[in-house]
Amino acid sequence: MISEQVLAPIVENRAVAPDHVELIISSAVLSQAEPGQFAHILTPGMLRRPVSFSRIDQENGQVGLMFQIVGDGTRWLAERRHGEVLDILGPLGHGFAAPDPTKPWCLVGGGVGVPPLYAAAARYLHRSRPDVIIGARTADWVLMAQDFKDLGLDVTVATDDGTAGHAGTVMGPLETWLQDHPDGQVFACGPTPMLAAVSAACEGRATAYVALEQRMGCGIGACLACVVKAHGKEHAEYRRVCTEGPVFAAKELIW
Amino acid sequence: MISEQVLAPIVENRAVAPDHVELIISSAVLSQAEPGQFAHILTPGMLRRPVSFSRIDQENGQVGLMFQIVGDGTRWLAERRHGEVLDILGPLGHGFAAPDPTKPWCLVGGGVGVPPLYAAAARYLHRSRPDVIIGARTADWVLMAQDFKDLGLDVTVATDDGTAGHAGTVMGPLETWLQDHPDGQVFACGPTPMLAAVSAACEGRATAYVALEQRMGCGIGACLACVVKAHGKEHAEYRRVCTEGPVFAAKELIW
Amino acid sequence: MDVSVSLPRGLTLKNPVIAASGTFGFGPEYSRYVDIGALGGVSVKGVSPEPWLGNPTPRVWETPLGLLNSIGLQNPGMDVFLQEDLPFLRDQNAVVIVNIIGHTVDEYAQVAARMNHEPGVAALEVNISCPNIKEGGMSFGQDPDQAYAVMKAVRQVTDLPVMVKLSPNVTYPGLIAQAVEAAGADMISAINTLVGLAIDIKHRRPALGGVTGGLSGPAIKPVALRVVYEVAQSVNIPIIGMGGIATATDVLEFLLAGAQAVMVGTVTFQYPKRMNEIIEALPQVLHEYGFASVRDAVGQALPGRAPIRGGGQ
Amino acid sequence: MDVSVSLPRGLTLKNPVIAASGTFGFGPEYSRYVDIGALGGVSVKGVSPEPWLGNPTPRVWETPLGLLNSIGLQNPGMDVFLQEDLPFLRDQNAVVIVNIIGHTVDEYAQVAARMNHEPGVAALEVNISCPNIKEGGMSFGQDPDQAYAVMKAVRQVTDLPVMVKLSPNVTYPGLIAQAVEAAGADMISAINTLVGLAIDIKHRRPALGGVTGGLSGPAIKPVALRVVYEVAQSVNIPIIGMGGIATATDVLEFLLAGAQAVMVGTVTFQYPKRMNEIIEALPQVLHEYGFASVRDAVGQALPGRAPIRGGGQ
Ligand SMILES: Cc1cc2nc3c(=O)[nH]c(=O)nc-3n(C[C@H](O)[C@H](O)[C@H](O)COP(=O)(O)OP(=O)(O)OC[C@H]3O[C@@H](n4cnc5c(N)ncnc54)[C@H](O)[C@@H]3O)c2cc1C
Ligand SMILES: Cc1cc2nc3c(=O)[nH]c(=O)nc-3n(C[C@H](O)[C@H](O)[C@H](O)COP(=O)(O)OP(=O)(O)OC[C@H]3O[C@@H](n4cnc5c(N)ncnc54)[C@H](O)[C@@H]3O)c2cc1C
Ligand SMILES: Cc1cc2nc3c(=O)[nH]c(=O)nc-3n(C[C@H](O)[C@H](O)[C@H](O)COP(=O)(O)O)c2cc1C
Ligand SMILES: Cc1cc2nc3c(=O)[nH]c(=O)nc-3n(C[C@H](O)[C@H](O)[C@H](O)COP(=O)(O)O)c2cc1C
Ligand code: FES
Ligand code: FES
Repeated sequence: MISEQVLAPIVENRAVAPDHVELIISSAVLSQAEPGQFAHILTPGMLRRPVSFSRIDQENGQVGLMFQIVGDGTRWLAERRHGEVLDILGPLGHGFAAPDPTKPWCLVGGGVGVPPLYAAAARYLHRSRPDVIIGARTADWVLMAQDFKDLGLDVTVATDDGTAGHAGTVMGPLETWLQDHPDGQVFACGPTPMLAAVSAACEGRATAYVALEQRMGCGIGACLACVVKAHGKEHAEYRRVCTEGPVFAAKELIW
Repeated sequence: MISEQVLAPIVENRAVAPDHVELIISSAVLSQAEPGQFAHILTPGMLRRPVSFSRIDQENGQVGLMFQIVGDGTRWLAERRHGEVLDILGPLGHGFAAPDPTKPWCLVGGGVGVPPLYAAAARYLHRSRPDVIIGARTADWVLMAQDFKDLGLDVTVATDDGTAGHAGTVMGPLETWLQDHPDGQVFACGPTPMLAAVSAACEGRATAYVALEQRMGCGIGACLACVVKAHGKEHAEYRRVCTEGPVFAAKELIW
Repeated sequence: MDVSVSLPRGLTLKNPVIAASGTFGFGPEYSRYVDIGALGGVSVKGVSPEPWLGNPTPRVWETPLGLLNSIGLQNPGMDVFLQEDLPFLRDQNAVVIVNIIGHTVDEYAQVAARMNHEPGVAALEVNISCPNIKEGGMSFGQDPDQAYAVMKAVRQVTDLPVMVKLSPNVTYPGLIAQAVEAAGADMISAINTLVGLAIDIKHRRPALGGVTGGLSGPAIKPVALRVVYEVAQSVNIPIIGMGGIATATDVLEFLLAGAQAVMVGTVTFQYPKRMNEIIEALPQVLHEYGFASVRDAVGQALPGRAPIRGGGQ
Repeated sequence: MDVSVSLPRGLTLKNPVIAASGTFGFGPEYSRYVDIGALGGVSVKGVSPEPWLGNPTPRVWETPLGLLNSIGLQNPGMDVFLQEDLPFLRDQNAVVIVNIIGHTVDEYAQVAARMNHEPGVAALEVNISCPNIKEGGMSFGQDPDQAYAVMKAVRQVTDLPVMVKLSPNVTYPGLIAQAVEAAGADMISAINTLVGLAIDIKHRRPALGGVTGGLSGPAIKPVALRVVYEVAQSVNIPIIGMGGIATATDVLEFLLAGAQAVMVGTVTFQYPKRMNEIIEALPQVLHEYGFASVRDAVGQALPGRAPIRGGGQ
């Protein structure tokens, strides 16, 4: 798979929600990405910052990076402007494979887990039309709902505080979906506890693929920082989120 | 003596020679400085940077800081622009006392040692008119010659490479001056080896005052980083350049 | 919010932020910039029986987010300190901790004895990182037996609360801490600087006049936290933590790792008012992370306390 | 300009810049970004007789200009290494240094014996910072006798050039160096990481899954230079220096402090191509400071070499 160190100019910096920014950057190399892959971005810190692609526009050689400002690295990124250049390793990792068009498909995203699912929806729309469930803490932080709608998709929203859509987590709408769609396939991305819950809910009912987050060092498979426990041939083993992941079949993993 | 932590806006940033910049900053507190005192300036490094005042304009509440770009701190300072604000402790230390108007007076400056001497000339001109000897490595780096001339003073220049004035160090012209002016007084500032030579040349002939440089920590007398060896009452002792200095009578010091 | 700290032998601090020894002189120098009365305490520059001259210059050198110093414990000696320096701090009502140093066990005891019953001296901090002359220039803080000997001698001559300041330049800081606890130390302060070196490439020699120097500042914070965390599990006496503290959040990290109070050093050179700012910010930071007092936070990250594992993002 | 380095037992490096163990995996991962053939050498991730699983996550945490890691020496074991990983590096003509680890003296000897006569293995680096099981979890590198025992056992089973990698977390690194020199070590590499800790304030617990971790990166450079400088005066075997190197100037500092070559670790995570850039810049930097070769610079800041004191500014 292609992956390089690229210097990618920022084409646009847009606020998408309070404390949430999307950068559109120009890079032919990065625009070869699969949905679910990520960019490892140089910031002033000691480590690069991993961010998934929110959009992958191969035609125009552009990709999107949508992130929440949570610390120094993302704050620095949020302040970068049109014309500034980001130093990025990527595209990295293994993303979402194409869904099986013969089976119902659902995307379940929580918080900043939504953007890579949008990239997956946009990429595989010609094969299959997913149902979309978006969770967020509050109405303001529901990401990309309009983008999904622009793809013609139905979007179910759940917010922790009930300010938009269902009150509660994505698990309510997902349960309904799982009951309505036996033998479905679920792509999920979001906070780890959410993914654990999605994985448990899907067990025996749907095939779940989850995109994980883990603290990373190198981002390219050398340092073994970013591991998750998985079922090995004989006993438990570690897999690297940056290389074997970030997308894993939920049943591979030990939660 | 007054000394505070001030936030002083930059009024002007001007290149005065290749790799030499003068910042004019606005601060009523700093403009109370004596010539020879210094500003301890916050930069991104772990320690503040000491820089002497090149001009002290009490009337307009402005001071000048003229420096050579030698490392990260001075490079950062050189990039600061009109309107940006510097965080400064100052004015700090003991500067040049007024010269004795009954005795001939000479200023001897090397490199970035020249600016504080200009401040002294401007301050004490009404009492006494100094002769001025300026040394530099090369013609480009002769600082403030025109400023001294604007005060109506005679300026003798010496450059190491002979590209301006006398070829050689300031010691040639100084020797001539010392011969012509028995019982004179010399104010000197520049690299330590130059100050040692000035001090030796003046011994028994003229009273010399030298403004020293030393690596500093706190800049205000607490850490004892910036000491120089001096003749104590009984035996050698250390004095603090930031507090007892930077200006010392040359004969106090152990060279 | 209660930010006061109660320490052994009745030593009480109004808040946990103490100026670290050697970075705050004897007080007057910074008094123009710092509200000394608002500090939890002031640990003064190390004091020996006779004056020490210190090391050749340069005495400081910058490193990546660190500072190397080789001041060499220059100080005017205990008599001058008491006559000329202590009165100022006493007048400010500062909680004065006298940092004591010596080249022999006896010299430590001399300073400790001299400080006893001196009005205005609240506690002693025994700096065992000084080169000991008798044993060949290694420091008292690098050997448990010698550390024990120093503390024992100090204990015999003073009723003041005594903390021993640990060197991080040892294999097992916990062992040194246990030795001085056994010798009667009331508290531990940790850490002193890490031994480091910088090279002056241009002149092809070590940059500092003292050749090696002590590394302080943010760079050493992880080592400092580790030593505090380790020592907190090795002894039953309170710990004053330090090393690279620059913010109120840093203070909270040290509290969680097991410190009851902290000292703040190098950052004062950049930001003279920082200690006051930290003291002002601390209640808010404690509150934000769910603590009702300083005491409440102490040791919460030590093993055996149920960690609060966060749910969701 | 001659930047080659000649080391004991015929080990020759085309330049002094080696990828540091644990930061470069087994080679292929970085090969997309790094010109491996241009490096002085590659020290691979620590290899044990059987696979090691390593520590729980999080395994890395940022600190001020430093990085804490608690990978826990995860590795697939020596057999898998030889079958699956070594061939790639051999094909790149890399000078491969196999970093060996074990929980007992015997395990070290097993790996060393297994590597002997393996084509493509140029040298061994004995990492004595692993927790030893027999003596209660302390590391072999913290006690001269145990360090001696490990090196002695390795020496008995291999003709390869062997370097021992020192832990900085000891009172006297020079003593450990002398012990392994006496046991037949050909070289010293120094330093491994400093033990540090970070606190996850939000969850009120140590940030790393392994609780404490190893501190690397620019923050530790002054400590690394001090250890190199100290060890260079303690032993007569060559030293490979490391700790926080990020530029060609940093490399020169280590050479001046007594290292013959260097390893570069943490900075690779930020700048994968940095080692290649350093190698390109090195001749110019050496020239600028008046050196005609790498060899020329080695140890020039050690005592006894006349320092060049600059005149003027
Ligand atoms: C594969 C992958 C894809 C991601 N995609 C996105 C995305 O599309 N949008 C988005 O907003 N966030 C995403 N994240 C999380 C994002 O990497 C972190 O929010 C970001 O690194 C925080 O950096 P900071 O300096 O602002 O925060 P700090 O907390 O100051 O960062 C300190 C260190 O912790 C690491 N870190 C902090 N939070 C996380 C986290 N959640 N996961 C991994 N490392 C973390 C940082 O990388 C850094 O090394 C992704 C993480 C991974 C692993
Ligand atoms: C009292 C005093 C007055 C000074 N006045 C002037 C002036 O008017 N104009 C001018 O150009 N320079 C002056 N200097 C020197 C100036 O402080 C240094 O050039 C400057 O600190 C270099 O900082 P840097 O980060 O660019 O260099 P770096 O070399 O990267 O600095 C590293 C560290 O060394 C210190 N340092 C480096 N060179 C010197 C030096 N010569 N003296 C003291 N510390 C040094 C820095 O402050 C810093 O802590 C003065 C120094 C002192 C002590
Ligand atoms: C310039 C300087 C001088 C110091 N002098 C002393 C001293 O005399 N006695 C002492 O116990 N510690 C001394 N220290 C160590 C500090 O008290 C403190 O332990 C160390 O700097 C770590 O804290 P920091 O990172 O906040 O500075 C000194 C530190 C510095 C930077
Ligand atoms: C993520 C990581 C893993 C490491 N793993 C090993 C290892 O397996 N064996 C070893 O000897 N050193 C290991 N080290 C230490 C490095 O080889 C090196 O000694 C240290 O990081 C200092 O160099 P640096 O500051 O350039 O990184 C590791 C360091 C890091 C950052
Ligand atoms: S981040 Fe280094 S192996 Fe995944
Ligand atoms: S710089 Fe601290 S005493 Fe002068």
